[in-house]
Amino acid sequence: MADEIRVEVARYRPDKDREPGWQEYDVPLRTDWTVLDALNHVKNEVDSTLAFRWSCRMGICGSCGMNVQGEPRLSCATFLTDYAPGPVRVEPLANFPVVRDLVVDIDDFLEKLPRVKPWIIRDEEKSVDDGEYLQSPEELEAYQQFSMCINCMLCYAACPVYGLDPDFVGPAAIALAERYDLDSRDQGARQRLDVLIEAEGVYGCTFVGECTRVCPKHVDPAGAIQRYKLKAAQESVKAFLLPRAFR
Amino acid sequence: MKFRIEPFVWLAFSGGGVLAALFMPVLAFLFALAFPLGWIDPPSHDHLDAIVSNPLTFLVLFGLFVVMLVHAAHRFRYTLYDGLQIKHRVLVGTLCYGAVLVGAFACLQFLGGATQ
Amino acid sequence: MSRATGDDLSYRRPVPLWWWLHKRTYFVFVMRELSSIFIAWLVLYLLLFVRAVGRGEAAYQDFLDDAASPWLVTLNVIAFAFIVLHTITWFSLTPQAMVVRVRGHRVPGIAIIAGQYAALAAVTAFVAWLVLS
Amino acid sequence: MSDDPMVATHDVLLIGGGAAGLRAAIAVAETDPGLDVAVVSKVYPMRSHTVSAEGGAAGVIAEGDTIDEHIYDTISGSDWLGDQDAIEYFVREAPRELLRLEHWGCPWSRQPDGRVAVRAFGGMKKMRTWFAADKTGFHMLHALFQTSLKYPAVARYDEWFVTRLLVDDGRVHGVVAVELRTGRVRGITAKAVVLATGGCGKVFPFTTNANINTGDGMALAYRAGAPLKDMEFVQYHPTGLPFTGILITEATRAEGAWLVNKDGYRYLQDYDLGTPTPTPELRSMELGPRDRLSQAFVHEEAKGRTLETPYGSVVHLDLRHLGAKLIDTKLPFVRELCLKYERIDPVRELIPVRPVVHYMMGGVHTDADGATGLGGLYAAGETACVSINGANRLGSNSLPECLVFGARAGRAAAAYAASAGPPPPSVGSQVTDETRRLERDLLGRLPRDDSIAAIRTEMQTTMEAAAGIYRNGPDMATGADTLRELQDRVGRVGVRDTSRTFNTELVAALEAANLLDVAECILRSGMHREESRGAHQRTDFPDRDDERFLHHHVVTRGPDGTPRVNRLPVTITRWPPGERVYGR
Repeated sequence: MADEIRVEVARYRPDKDREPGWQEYDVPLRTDWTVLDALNHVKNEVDSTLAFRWSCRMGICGSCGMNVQGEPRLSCATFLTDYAPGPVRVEPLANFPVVRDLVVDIDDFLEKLPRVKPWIIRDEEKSVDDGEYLQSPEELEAYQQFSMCINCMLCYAACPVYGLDPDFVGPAAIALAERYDLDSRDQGARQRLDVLIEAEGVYGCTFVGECTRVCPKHVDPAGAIQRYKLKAAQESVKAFLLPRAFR
Repeated sequence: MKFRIEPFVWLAFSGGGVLAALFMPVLAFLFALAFPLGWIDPPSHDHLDAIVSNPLTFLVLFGLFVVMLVHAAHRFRYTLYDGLQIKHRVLVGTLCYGAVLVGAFACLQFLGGATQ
Repeated sequence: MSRATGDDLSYRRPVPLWWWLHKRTYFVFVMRELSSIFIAWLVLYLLLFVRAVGRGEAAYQDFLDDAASPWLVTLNVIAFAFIVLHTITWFSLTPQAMVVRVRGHRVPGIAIIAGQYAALAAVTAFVAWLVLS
Repeated sequence: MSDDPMVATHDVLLIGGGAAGLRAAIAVAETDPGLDVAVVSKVYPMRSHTVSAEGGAAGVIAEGDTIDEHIYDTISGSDWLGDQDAIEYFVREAPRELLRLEHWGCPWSRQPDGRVAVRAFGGMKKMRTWFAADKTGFHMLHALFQTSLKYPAVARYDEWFVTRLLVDDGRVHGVVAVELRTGRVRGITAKAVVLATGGCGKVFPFTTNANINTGDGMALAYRAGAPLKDMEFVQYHPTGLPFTGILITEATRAEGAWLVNKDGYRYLQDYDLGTPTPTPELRSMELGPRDRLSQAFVHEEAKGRTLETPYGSVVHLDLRHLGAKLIDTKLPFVRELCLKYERIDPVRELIPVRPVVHYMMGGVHTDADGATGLGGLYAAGETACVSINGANRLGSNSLPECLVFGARAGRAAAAYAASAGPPPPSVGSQVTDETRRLERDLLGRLPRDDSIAAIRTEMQTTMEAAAGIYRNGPDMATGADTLRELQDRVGRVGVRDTSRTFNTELVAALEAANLLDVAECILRSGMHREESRGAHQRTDFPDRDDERFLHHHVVTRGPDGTPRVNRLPVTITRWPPGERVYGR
């Protein structure tokens, strides 16, 4: 194995560049090194001006999403050796505006997230003095998969619908809506449905399925969205087609 | 609950997708390939005529075809939006679903014509 | 949210027109979606077929002869390939869209897929019996 | 927000968006919905390091468990340096806080009957650790973050880096912060400020801590005149993956994993931690406290009974006898991490582990309401030192600490803000001064041969050599001298990146300065403690010395910028100092 690998990094410095360009760095190719380690090597030893986000380096904080060789990945969990002999192309996550170098603007997601009301909604709140809401392991399992989302935004970067129509609520936010809908403690499904039944809600999705394929936590947002479509359709049929007695 | 048309269209789209997946392979294989190419001897005219002139066949085929057309139109509409990035949403929608109406009328005509 | 705005220098990358040629999975997706054209075509073809049957023996024979012409056969071969793509992709995506529970336990995706192929076999057998018997 | 572009105004500011910060924000919003509260964080809240906590959160709920037992475990775990009144508040309020999080949607693992399940944990005599599989911190943080979204009163400044507290006449009136996206420096005034910026693991080279754990809140308080407390106590977690330092949770051992040396021998039995049993025994062997287990590793290494790897010596964590089913239901993240980062499957293979810097027992000195002594300044979570952790924190006490003291600090800050007046006009000039400092000193300075990365690396190796699991006076003194030189260098180093937009090198420079201040406090406090207690083990003073050192160290910044160490009594209520007994 060669002892170096070339990393091609997308650079964009808004005060200097009119559009993103490429910069190449040769970094040591070590079996333990991830793409993130390579970027940190560059930042610490070669070029301290390279900007990227990272924090936990254990695949749980969701900061370090990047497009590696065209594929949205957590750079802390993507090993250089998988791309040997190289070069490896590292770009900011697709579909988001680029703030600088590998840093993208995800405020759009943070603005959309509260719209789907991702919190427990109750008709009547139980007092903490009365203990926990009982929830069997089976009831927990019903929503567990959708509670694993780390908001890393890889699904948005993979979603062509979001790329073409930024109004689309998007995979992670809908998966989180589904997470609360399926939670036995929650009674807010109707409120969320009213948000997601809109054209830019679940029905904007064309089930490309890429969100699920790139999700590092196996959340299956595509599944969540299709189930939501079915749920919204069932509820609509009940509300507007069936005679009152059958609703 | 809010009324939106999307859930109903989607339901028809999905129904059409299921029916197309189940029925189209055999129908296409037999009528578009096997019979014209003589892989299988085509059934006699009398036999087919007996089938298509049955009112039940009319109902089944009419339902099947219209729902499949909705499926196709709905899907094609999004293919135009996303695949070709056509931004004229209203125009594209009108053309696609309008084509379904024309198709449904054709079904009525052609299928009805065969049912005597 | 108090994000300062006004001096936003963020770069918005345009989506290329042929974005779906850049990645295999995107290409397969667009092909899957294009199956819709061929479903519409086959509906039309079958309608014409039925009409020909309704117009009598001679019209039926003429239609079969026309359908054997090279360009129509080519078109129908392509259409059939897209139908197969539609059926395979539709079946394989169903478990994601539908959660089926039997006695409280979630039916595994593979069982749902197998069930659909069983239904396909039944429909195929019924249609073939009806037409060929 | 005021019309003045320089200054935004809120009633209460939370610095940091992890468990403590978000819990405090919600507490403020619930205490007084009329208050305007804002969370300022250098990362989006869901990136905060709470997200990495794995094993669980302790709270007395199980039948047969008692408040007193949790108190006693915590006190003996702290080697009697925890304040017993604070520990009592903590233990009494933890279950309610965990229940509240249950009501907010935290997916706690359950018993078959639907009640919350608890597991064993190191140093705990009863099963009392609530858990959400082995992603407890992740689930808590996201439940808190998502719940915080329903309070419109909670504003957020995401990716704003606080560089300074605005102080006037012994009272804090807000902060100065850099908006990373634009590079703009702004003053944000508030009647009360709660520091909740987490720990400072990045003082060391090998740590479970995230890149963001740079002791920012501690340094901010320290420079503003609020003392730091118990800074000599740095927790090594006994089981980190070599090279990455990724934590393998204590929950593995709670579920029955064994620590074995290169001969496959459960070596903890040689270090007064009990006798091996096939199933886990509470407060014994692998379920001993973290300080004792990490110390045992050093002895094992000295005896040549560890294995050599390119990234230092290791022992093995053996999960193989637990079986795939238990691992997949209760420890799925451990399996995922091992497969991804070590390319080994713990179902079939041994996990190489070594002690790794994990947690800072010390922090900003506060009372049980998070008050620091500076008017209007509060602190909670790992940034703070109440102290409930004393010389050694027990695993699964830190998450409930964030909740209990986050809520307490939030309520206290809300009460303070309701009565405090507007900020004095003098803070405006402080904002101007700080803007000038950042632009002239850091961005305007010519880069030299030196670099921030080089300074940071040297600090980390210095700290590892001087303040590791075992320490001694001369090494700490040498280390402290090196840190002085590094302080000098960091004061002169320039930033090569001159861009205003998302300047991560500028952030790194500010963080390096914070880390150095914290590092100096650690070493200075350690030099003064001439005994061995909990996580502070000195080869030159190997025994605990209650006569001379049953007290806290508080560090303040002297006029020359060097740390001054003073003493503060430990609060002892019902549990007089005794021997720490594990496994017998």
